[in-house]
Amino acid sequence: MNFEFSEEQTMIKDSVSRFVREQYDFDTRRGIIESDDGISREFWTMFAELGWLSVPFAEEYGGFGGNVVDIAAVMEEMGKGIVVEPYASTVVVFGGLLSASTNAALKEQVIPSIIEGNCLGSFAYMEPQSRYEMSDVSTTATASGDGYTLNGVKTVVANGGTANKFVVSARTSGEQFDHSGVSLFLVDATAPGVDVKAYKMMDGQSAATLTLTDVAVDQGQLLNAAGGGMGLIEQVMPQILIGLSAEALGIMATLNTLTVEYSKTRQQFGAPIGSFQVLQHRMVDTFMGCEQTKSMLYRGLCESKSVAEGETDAVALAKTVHALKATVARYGKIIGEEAIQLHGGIGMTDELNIGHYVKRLMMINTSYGDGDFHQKAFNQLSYSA
Amino acid sequence: MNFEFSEEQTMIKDSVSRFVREQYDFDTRRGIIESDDGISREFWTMFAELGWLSVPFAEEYGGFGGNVVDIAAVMEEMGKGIVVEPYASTVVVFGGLLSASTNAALKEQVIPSIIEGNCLGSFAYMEPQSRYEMSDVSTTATASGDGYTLNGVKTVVANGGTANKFVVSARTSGEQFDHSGVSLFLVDATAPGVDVKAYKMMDGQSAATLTLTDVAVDQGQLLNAAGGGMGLIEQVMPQILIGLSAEALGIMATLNTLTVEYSKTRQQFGAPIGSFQVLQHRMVDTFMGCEQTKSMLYRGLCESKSVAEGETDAVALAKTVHALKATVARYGKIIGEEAIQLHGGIGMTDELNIGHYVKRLMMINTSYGDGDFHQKAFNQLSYSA
Amino acid sequence: MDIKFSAEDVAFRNEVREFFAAEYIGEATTRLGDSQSTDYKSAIVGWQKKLHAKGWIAPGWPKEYGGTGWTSTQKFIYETERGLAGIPDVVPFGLKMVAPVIYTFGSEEQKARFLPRILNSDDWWCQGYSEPGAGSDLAALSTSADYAGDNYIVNGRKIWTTFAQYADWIFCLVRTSKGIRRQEGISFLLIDMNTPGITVKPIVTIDGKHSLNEVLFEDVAVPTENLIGEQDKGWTYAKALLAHERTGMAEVADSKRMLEGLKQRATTEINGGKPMIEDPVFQMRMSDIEMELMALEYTELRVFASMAAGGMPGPESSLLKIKGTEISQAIHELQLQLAANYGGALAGDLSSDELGHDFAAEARGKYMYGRAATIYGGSNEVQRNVIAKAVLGL
Amino acid sequence: MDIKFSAEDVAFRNEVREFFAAEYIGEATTRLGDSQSTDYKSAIVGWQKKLHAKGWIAPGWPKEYGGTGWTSTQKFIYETERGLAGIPDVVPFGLKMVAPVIYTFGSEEQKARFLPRILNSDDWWCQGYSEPGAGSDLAALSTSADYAGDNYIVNGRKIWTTFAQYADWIFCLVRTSKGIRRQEGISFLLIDMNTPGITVKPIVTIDGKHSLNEVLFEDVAVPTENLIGEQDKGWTYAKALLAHERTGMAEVADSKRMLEGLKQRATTEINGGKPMIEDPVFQMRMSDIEMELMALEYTELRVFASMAAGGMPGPESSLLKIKGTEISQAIHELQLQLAANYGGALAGDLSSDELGHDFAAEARGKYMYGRAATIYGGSNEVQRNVIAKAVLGL
Repeated sequence: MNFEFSEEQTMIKDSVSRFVREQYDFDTRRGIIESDDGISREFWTMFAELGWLSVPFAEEYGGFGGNVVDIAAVMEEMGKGIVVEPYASTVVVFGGLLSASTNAALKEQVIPSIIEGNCLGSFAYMEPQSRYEMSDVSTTATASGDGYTLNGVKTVVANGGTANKFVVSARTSGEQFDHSGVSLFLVDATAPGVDVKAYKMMDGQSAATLTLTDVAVDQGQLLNAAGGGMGLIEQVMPQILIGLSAEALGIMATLNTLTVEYSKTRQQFGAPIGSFQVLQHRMVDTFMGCEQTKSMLYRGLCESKSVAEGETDAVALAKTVHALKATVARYGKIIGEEAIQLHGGIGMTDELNIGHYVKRLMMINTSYGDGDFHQKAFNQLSYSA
Repeated sequence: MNFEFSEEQTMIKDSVSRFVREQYDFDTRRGIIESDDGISREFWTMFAELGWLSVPFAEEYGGFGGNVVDIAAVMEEMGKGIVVEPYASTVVVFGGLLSASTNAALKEQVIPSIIEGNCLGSFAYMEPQSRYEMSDVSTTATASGDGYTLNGVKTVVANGGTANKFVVSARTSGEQFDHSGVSLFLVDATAPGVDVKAYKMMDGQSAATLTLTDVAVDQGQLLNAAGGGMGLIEQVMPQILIGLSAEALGIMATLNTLTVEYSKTRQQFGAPIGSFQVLQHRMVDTFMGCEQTKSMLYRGLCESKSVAEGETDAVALAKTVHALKATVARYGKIIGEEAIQLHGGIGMTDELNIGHYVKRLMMINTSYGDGDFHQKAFNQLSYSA
Repeated sequence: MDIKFSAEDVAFRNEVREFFAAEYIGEATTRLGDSQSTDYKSAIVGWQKKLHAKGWIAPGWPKEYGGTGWTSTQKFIYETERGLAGIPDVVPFGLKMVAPVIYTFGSEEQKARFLPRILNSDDWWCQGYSEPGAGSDLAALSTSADYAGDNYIVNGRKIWTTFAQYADWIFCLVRTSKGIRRQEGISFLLIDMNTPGITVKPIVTIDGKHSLNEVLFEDVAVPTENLIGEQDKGWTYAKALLAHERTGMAEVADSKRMLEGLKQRATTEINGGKPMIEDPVFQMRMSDIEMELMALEYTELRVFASMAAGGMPGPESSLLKIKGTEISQAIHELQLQLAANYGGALAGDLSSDELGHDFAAEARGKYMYGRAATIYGGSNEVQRNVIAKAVLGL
Repeated sequence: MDIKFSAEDVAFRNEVREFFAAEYIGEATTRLGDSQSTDYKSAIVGWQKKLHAKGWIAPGWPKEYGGTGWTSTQKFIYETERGLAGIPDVVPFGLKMVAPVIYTFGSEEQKARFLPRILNSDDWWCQGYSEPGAGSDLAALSTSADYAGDNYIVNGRKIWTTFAQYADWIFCLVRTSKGIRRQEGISFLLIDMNTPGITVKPIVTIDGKHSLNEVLFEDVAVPTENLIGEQDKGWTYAKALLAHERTGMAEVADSKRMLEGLKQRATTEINGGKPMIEDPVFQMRMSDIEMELMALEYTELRVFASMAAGGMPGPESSLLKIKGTEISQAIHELQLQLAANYGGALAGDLSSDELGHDFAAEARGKYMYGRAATIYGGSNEVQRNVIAKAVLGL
């Protein structure tokens, strides 16, 4: 039993950490966000060169052959720098879906380009009416000749402004809420009929509304069997939730550290505010919240490994990742709000980094379901007859 | 607009308050609870002589003609002394049901004996399977000749050990959960077929399991039209919930006062514990909880008056009393737990009064529905289409 | 035990409602609500002049200086109706903050010079209290005003100054002497914002907006006639003002209106085909707030009733700010929870149809800026310290 | 990143399970669980002698004094299995509290005299630390031990002494000198409970039970040979013991078992014809706890893993007691919520059929007595103070 990262994992973790500390200071990040692209292509190329983009991919495609532990290692450090380059969207989510795809040709075509840094990707699943329900899909994929025609609207598509390719969920059969009948297609951002309306999110990352009007796709663009998209999504969901939670953990730890440090220097009523017992106890609570979140993340990592090795059933892991995301929501909210409150007026300013960490934490909370959503999913698995 | 008690109300409030302070000290109360009867018949006779038992009853039966404000005034002071004599059970609940009864003969027979102190009463509604659902009634009232035969079991019947008479809910028609078909009967504790198994509750009051085996009742024992019992219960419920909440408020205020006082004298680490900021803030929170509860009680009192005068609809009042009981649950729990925690070890002892106040508060919480039950009832009224 | 209004009060309430319905038109609503629009100042001033014309601009002032002469009940009714109608309060710095200090502690010349212009919204005032090193601990302020013949020479930095960018005047607490107690040696100065040496630097807040500022004073000469009362006694005047500020911070009417909005939106937000308002868990989250608000409404009424009866507000008045801000923040949080992924969208030019959602930006803005509610005007931590001492005697 | 046990450890776990299943029979369960029954002491002693016979009575002791020689992993497995099986821990005062002080700081004579009798449960020990004026602030203790030739003469009152009514010996912190710092001048004494001048007064707790006591010392003569280590250095020994006590206070396995019980009961408690476990709101209340417990289980594993690797536990260990007690209290609360009206019934002779309910008394008892969990052993307030200082450096 151990909760250490392996030597290899530690190396990559350290390398991301060094990048954040040495090259990704707050002003650099602000400059990137304010640039036209909103991301740094140079840094992305560097990520590719350092091998970070290859982490979770199989060696046959040129990948590093890592697992969720590797992803968590990278994402936690990215969180500490609130890196806006779309690593989660491209590598963890989009890349994760492709890795789990049964379409060998498609994988061979796309994965190497992700690794090389030439393909930014995104998963377009949300619709105006769907909120967090992945199976609430009204975008249609109508059979047409050898392929399908896609019609529908996808909203708040992560990395929408820069993604070259999207995995799009569309319904090949069934009714609006049916679990089966959802299919996943790889769609090019520049394909005829694809309209991308991009905008900024408050965390500096981009998003878009994706309108699909008679977009023609062929069988080769299906990630797996038609109608079987939900199964593939569920298979990848632990990796997605773990990746985002690891990023959140990095943010939470950073916010706590910054707040404790500030409380030691900020003087009010003739003493550092960190000497006031009420604030001390609240910082103890945020510290404990962060440690509990870390423990839940480690639980997810250990169980992922067990599932991969066939020793634990996937339901236990599903319960854990729902609990993990709900825990991130709970403590993330408390930690973010306490960070602002304890910083006082200065915590309210755009100039200070605190608010920006908080905003990314808030965005993670609503990505792939908020706290209540995941806790209810947890309840469903735990307490149903 | 005013939130004062009238001169008459203040007089009766003061008289209960004086009784509690001067005659109902903690040792006296303990002696009463440990006595065979578990209540003081002398005090009860005194309550009658002082007119307290007549408060909510109409003048035509010898009552004082008071309303819920009068009841609240009495109950709040009773709470401050955690008086174990069954005032709530007999006067507020049992008496309230009789007052609302449409059976004039029954009222004429029973109400004066309550006022005189000769009749202790109780409402037997709960069943082993029913939890807090009043309409979940499986006790049967089968038509038989001119009357009915009652069969069934009623559990945790308040004041079960000493009540002379019970109002019993039984089903004259309909299925187990049906709202209509529930009827209310006045049943004598000594009637053939009535078996009373009494025991103590942790608040020093008594309760009983009531087993009804072929108990014969006639039409004259019906409180109102057969099958219309739920309507009558709902009519009286605001009074019941307000009465218990007022008692709870008296307890909560007492616990807060005792805790603040203790914190000023108890020394730890060279200072009174009340000087520690963390405890100060928590006592501020319990103070605010108590004030908010008081405000909600006053809201219930004002709206009761408006409903009685035909100016507000009963739904607004029902919402308020559900919210009131849920508020009592929420802050009562916090106040009770903080009182014990801040008293430390001594708060854990049976010898100190703190635990006994807390226990009565806990019993009030589960009487006629706990916090979640009432909050859900509130939601039902507030958020349903 | 009664919350009924008299017939006169009911008539007054109707008059207020009618006036708001007639005069506070939709166009104004939008402009008054958006502090970032270019004509915000003129919209505010326009609306305030309309209120002044009606004679309702200064309910809190004594009648001799231009107050309404209303009873406390009328003031309460007016504020309640304003909140329920969703009309923003008047900009408080002139009308509610400096004016009471001027008419209570100022000279006759100062009253004559400043009060009429405040009533008519001719001068826009801002507040110079907080400093980088003096937040909740206001007495730690260090901006200096050195006496030099006819002038004080002011040097220092004030921060969190709301709408300083629009202001003609600023009222400041400045240090004129180094007293033994930190509260001594502080004076209350009125400063013309056009005086040379004053620089206003915008502060963008975490909602991405600009309403706060830093105000820098570099050898700013302020005529001694702009001193309120006695030199070195400014803390006393400011404290009196703070007490004034503390009543009526529960903003129950505003929260009620927001909560109604929340319920409405919960009927249109759908998850799994069902409106969120039918979700039992979300219902609990809403009623956690709604029940607190129902209680707070009566707490406010209790405070008001004892004041209307000529008494002092009881200890329950101390919780108004804490509970009021906690409730409004809780509503903001649920609003944002309802907005889901859309809550973070800086949709810019996209219409709500193009974005797929219609209240996300508002929900985000209120949540983010709303975090300040528990920080300014005496943080909620300081409020609890005050209650512990003043009410519980700890 | 791996929580797998080695084959040896798995074999050990199986051995523990089998032993518990075979030897810890139902009859013992009931008697061990009811501290109010007349044969509670003999039941406990009987079970502990059985553990001693197996060689498992003292996992924490060094092997030379009779410890098991287990690895940390084995100790962890043993504790986990014990908790999951619902077997109460050994009475800690002898085996886990005084014994480590004796074998670490005691003389050879003391070791020889006391340790074997502790191992064999021949002596029942109790703890004399707290005093009426010294609770969380232990160093404030005032019980005096005056040196008088061969004896110390002890005078004072100890309080909250668990099972003093059964005890043969008590270990006490007493004041032997008035030092400059309050922590100085405290000594660690072993006192025979049969010494004249000792009076044990029962304390009934709010659950109506008697396990705590007050122990009064009136001119009690204690041979100086019963002093541990040096006079006036007792605080050092006690502190070492407290650190020993602090690890493993999360009681995750116990909470897991209780939570399983709660879920079971939620399937049989019905409201409106539906089991409570299907109620969406009650589900949230359960998962609020279950999720915390899932995390805490891994926090405990993290602490254990770093200790197993020969390191010191990291900062995360400090939260074990706080979270552990908060979680167990939260489970008690839900249990009592499930019991509804029945929770308050002191049903006495009534069978559960006659009462109408079967776990009400247990739910009440656990809730009431469980309030103490955040008070004793360093209140949770003190625990938070400690973390603020030691971990956060505040």
